[in-house]
Amino acid sequence: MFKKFSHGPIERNVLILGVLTLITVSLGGLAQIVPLFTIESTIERVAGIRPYTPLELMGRDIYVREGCYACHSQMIRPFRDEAERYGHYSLAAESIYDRPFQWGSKRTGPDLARVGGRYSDDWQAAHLRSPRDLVPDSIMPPYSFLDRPLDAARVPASLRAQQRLGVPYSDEHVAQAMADLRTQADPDADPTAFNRRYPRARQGVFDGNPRQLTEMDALVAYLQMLGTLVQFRDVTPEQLRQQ
Amino acid sequence: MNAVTPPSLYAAHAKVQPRAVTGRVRSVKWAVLIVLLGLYYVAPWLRWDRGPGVPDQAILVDVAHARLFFFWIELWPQEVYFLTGALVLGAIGLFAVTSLFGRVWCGFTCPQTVWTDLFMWVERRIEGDRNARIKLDAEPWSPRKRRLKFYKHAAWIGVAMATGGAWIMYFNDAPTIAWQMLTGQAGLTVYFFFGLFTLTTYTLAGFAREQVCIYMCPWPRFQGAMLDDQSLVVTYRDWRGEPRGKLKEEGHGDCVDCGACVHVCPTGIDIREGQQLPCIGCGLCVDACNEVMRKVDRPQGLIGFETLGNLAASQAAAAVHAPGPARLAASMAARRFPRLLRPRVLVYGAVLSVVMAVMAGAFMFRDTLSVSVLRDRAPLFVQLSDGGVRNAFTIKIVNKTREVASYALVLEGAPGVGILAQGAEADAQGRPLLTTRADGITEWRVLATVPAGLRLPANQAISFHLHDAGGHDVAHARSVLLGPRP
Amino acid sequence: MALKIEKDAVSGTDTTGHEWDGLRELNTPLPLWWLYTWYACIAFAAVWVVLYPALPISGATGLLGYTARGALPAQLAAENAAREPMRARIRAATPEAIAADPTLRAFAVAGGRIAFANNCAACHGAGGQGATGGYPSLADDDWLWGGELADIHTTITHGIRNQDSEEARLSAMPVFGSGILTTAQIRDVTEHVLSLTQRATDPAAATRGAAVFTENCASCHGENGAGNPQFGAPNLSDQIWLHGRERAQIMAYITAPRMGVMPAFSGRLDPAMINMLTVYVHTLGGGR
Amino acid sequence: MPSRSEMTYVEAPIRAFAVATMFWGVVGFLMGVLIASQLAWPLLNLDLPWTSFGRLRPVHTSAVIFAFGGNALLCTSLYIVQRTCRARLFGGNDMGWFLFWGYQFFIVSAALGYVLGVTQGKEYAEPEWYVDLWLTLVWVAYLVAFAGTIVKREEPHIYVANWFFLAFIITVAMLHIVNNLALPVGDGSSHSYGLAAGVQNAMIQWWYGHNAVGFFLTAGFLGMMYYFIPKQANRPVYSYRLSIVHFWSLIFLYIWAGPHHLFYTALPDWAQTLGMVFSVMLWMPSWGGMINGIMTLSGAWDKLRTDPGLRFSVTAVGFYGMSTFEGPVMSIRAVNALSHYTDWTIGHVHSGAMGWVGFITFGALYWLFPVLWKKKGLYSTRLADWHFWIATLGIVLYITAMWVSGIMQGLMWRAYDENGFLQYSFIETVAAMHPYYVIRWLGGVLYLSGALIMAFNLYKTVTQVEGSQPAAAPANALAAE
Repeated sequence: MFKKFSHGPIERNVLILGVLTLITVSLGGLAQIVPLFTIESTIERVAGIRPYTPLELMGRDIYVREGCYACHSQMIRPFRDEAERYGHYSLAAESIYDRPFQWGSKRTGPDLARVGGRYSDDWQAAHLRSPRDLVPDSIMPPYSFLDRPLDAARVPASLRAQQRLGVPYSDEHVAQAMADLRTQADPDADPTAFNRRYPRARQGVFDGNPRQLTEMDALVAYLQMLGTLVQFRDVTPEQLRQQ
Repeated sequence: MNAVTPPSLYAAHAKVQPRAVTGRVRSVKWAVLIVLLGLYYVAPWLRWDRGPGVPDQAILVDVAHARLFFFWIELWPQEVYFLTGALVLGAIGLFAVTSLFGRVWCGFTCPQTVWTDLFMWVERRIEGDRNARIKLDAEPWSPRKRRLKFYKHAAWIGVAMATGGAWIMYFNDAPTIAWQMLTGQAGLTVYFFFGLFTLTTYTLAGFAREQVCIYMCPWPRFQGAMLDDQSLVVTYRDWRGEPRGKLKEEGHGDCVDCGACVHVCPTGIDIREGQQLPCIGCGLCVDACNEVMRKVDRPQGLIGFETLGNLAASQAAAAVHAPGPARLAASMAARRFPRLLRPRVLVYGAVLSVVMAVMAGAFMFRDTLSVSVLRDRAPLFVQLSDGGVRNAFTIKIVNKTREVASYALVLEGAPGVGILAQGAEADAQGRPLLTTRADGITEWRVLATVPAGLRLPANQAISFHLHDAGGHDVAHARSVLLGPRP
Repeated sequence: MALKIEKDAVSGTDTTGHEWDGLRELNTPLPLWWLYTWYACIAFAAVWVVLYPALPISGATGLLGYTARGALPAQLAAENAAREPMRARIRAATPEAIAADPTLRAFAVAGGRIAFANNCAACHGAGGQGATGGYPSLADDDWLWGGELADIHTTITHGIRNQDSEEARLSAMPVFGSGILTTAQIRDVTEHVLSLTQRATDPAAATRGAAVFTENCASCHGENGAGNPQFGAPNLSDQIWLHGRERAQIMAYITAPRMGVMPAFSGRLDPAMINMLTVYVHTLGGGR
Repeated sequence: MPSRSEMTYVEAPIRAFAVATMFWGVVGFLMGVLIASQLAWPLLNLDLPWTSFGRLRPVHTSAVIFAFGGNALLCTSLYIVQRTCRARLFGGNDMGWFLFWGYQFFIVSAALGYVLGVTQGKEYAEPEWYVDLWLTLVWVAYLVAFAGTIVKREEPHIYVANWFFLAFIITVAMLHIVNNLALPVGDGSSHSYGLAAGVQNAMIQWWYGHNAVGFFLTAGFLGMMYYFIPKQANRPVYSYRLSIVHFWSLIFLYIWAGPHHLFYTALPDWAQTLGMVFSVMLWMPSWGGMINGIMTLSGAWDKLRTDPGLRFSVTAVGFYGMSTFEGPVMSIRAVNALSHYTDWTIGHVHSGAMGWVGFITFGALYWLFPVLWKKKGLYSTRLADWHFWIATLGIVLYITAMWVSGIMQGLMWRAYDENGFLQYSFIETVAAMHPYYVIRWLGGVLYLSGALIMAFNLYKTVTQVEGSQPAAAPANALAAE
């Protein structure tokens, strides 16, 4: 059947070769990427997901900045051992506000998708400062330099940028971003308005030092909320179907 | 074929039909084949008494319990670094052997070669030798042809099933699984892998054969790169053989152009064309040529295992001598014993020795007992009602022996701190006495209490030690004792 | 341009006749084994696409009806079933018997750890470290309602001050600020309570407070403030303060106590699970 | 046939690219050794932001893939396209220098960003928006120069190496642009948030990531192979028809394989299945390149012992064959369940990167340096041999350690005790990795040592004093005309 076919014209004209190549390499991506935006059930219909609080978002940016994804995944697979070690398998819904996604590809350290609330704030901060003080066999780098003040000046701009990308931050969220950031790191502050904007967000002295707002505060706040938003007790199997 | 009628897109593979051959190389190959296949098929049936409750199969990969048994050795998952060592030894050993002796691995011991040889033997027993097979294949289908083909494939499938079945036995108790497979009681996975290995054996040794070596296997590429002019390779002594010609005619070299070397070659090449990719170094052409040389009353060794350095030396010597027995003698005398101790070989030897020494050392000083400590992550420490501080740990003892043993737990690095192992008894000195399980992991929860009056830094390095009945410190693990910042 | 199709001397195959910088190409046909192996891979792919979900269409599940997530519940159920014999033994045993048997104990602690993470850690924290706001630590040696295995078992089964269980522990501290005691009396009794841990600064007030204490508090907390697990009355003479150890916090508490509530787990968890939780919690605090 | 003088070809920027390839290779391997030692001895993280593993790891991956690999591709593609088209580079020397400095600027600004913590946090696509914009500009210029040279060609047909280079340039442009669509936070901030989030982001990222392997590290380097192996062996390419079939099938199928990085994740099942079956179908098209490379050596097998460049090139094809077999195996969902998240993947990537990409590049450099600097030959073939022996030893240590440790870790994660509870805590699996991390570090040190030997050898080749006669390029078949 190939007898009649000649490759000659294609390999004599760079335009034909280039255009055919472009068409050939486009097909796979189109077929795999576009439906993820159009099929609604790609994102499971579960309740509880909310955008990150300003402090968590800053913490997340630090997590990304330090390249934590090089060693830690945030994606629990539906296996028995992972269910028992880490908890319920991860949902697509749980990372809808993740820019970039941080599912990771390597577990030099354990998965962190549900590390939130698993250990105390003290442990997280102490462990980040000096991992081998708490876990002698650990090979994690120390991050004591995170005890420096958090540069939060770009919080409103960050929320604004996310808002433009479709994250449901209202103008009020953006306007109150600085205040919300401070409220979350100060357990004595009144949480009413903050919790109305960010349900189930927890206040705390995340780094153990109430006097200063540090990068450590932000990162621990982010770690402590990971995987805590969906109440799996209330989720039905039907809600978890993706297709 | 020309440009007007283009050739077809793909070409059917022309089957290589090697002729049977006898001789020294062939005998060695038979011996190697019998030993290797014997080992492969028999090894899983060997027994090794390890006591009650433990598999008595000498070589067993116990997937369910994550253990590897090899005679007196029993490996746990954490110890598969022995496997790394074995792989490194294998790879570098192969490098070393190749740089010394060329492609002996490919020609003599590679499973692809061994099973192909076996399949060819079966084929020859049923369909006859080269000429008979070529004739049979060319014939139209007849009852006899059908019968012969049926016997051949049946025999091949039989061998393939034995091969696939033996593979399964390395992963299960051989007598049990053999009976289960025969009676249809084995699991689906077992049959799947049995089928898979049967099918691959049948396809690779029955049909793919030399194509595996030529196209698929990466090792020949490496080997080509690993050879130098001091490695032994199968060589045609062209200085002696050329120009080729009929025996009766004058003015020719020793090669009578009978084609015997080509007819016996399992990859279907002509060794007289020099070094080439498909030559697996099996040396059957050496035997075939020697047979012919004997018949025509010429000295043997027109084709032989030779280094390219020696070939060049012989050639140089041959160039200055007139044809005749004297030239042959002089040229052969120009050869030198291959340099075995080349820098590269020495490096390989050194690496091999180091790896073997490390492995032997690791095996001799292999811990049959190890302890690990996991400290609680939440809470980091507990403030007690009397003002003391308590830390909690989980201590795991891995006991790789088959005996239960008891060890006293001792905390070092923080005098005055009391320890309590929940559920453990105490020895005469009041220390927690941890009793292990045989061949398993035992866990204890251990509480270390800093009494109210004792001042310790917020972060105190400590270690837990296991003392045996004789008071010897047999294992320890580090940890840290935490408290409030003073 | 005329093609120079030549026969390659080594392979006997024709070239294509083109030449680039001295490079030429042979017109060798495709190896048949290569083509067949490729067809086999394509056939495998085709079969797989039919059997498994492979189309971006809602409801297109593949003939096997397989989903990666769907396989897990069955696996967990099988595992659950495999553990049932052990659980049956645990269900039938008392917590004391479980704790005394190394096999049962190991199983109970391992299973209890998972149940604790799912049911208890939200309030009591992972590892039972407790949380501010009245969630007691389960890892220390101070037990409001008793630290024996039986006490812990009762607490988990029936809970504290809830509506779920008839047998829930109910005792409550009076709201002394609502007219029972005057502010001055509360200040005095606070001073007395502080004196129990050698922190009083006003001996006279402490003495006045001692009388108030005897009259109003000793019935539950004991004459010397050592507490009574029967009423969930905390020990006031130790270093552990659930609602804060500072003077202001103690005063505020006496004025208007906050009574913690814990749900009953008898209806929610299998008795075997409650037994396992009991043993696990007991190991956390060293128990009694 | 009128043959233009070689002097008309653009060469100076190509010489610069060749030096840059060598330089960034050493840097990339050195960074690899450094971060490998951090895994074995975590003290070496030094508790400083810019020396911690998380920030240095992208420096290593980008230095090897984009700096070493990218410079090698630019160097060889610009060299090859001129020769096989018999045309001077479109845009001439200025275009060559723009591409050279533009690309080096991209590398340096990306790497500076990483150590300072400016990253998009997507593997192999870490550079932030301003670096991405600059690279897009350079890349479009590259496409124009490359395609323009082909348009100017004096040969009627486009050589197969150029098909692969063209596909690599076009596809990488498409992948780069789509994957890096992002909105800067504003106010002159270097930070940005990507257009896609979560599961869509994951799919796009691995569509990009896998095809960075497929087109940057495979198609581009196949182009390199299609020139240098026939050149070094002085033999015709084995099969023109195989070239056609495996070219089109490779580029069509590769694009679909991305989801095999996302098995069992929150990516819907249908996409995972497609990723798996396309990866399996990709096996033979990948091997088509190996067959064409190896079989080209028919009749030139003995050259392997005498030509150090060819030795590297052919071994590279062997590694290519191994990796492209291992790849489909690891793309089978059941295998991936064990191998994913473990060092098995790292071992797989490195057998491809060190064995295929590294060796084919070394082979090309050993051939190119004497030709580009008009020398009679290498300073020392013995040193090149030593490079080969040491590097193969290094690779063996590296991949065996990672392969075994990956399987061990995967098995330990899913090991259960007799009660059906998890046998090992995570930290116990970390502790068990230590010996392998040391062995892999040693493998990396050997590989780096080999590259240093090469750098010395090539430096001496360029600087050695010899007669000023023009180079007799090894196996230069032009003389046959």
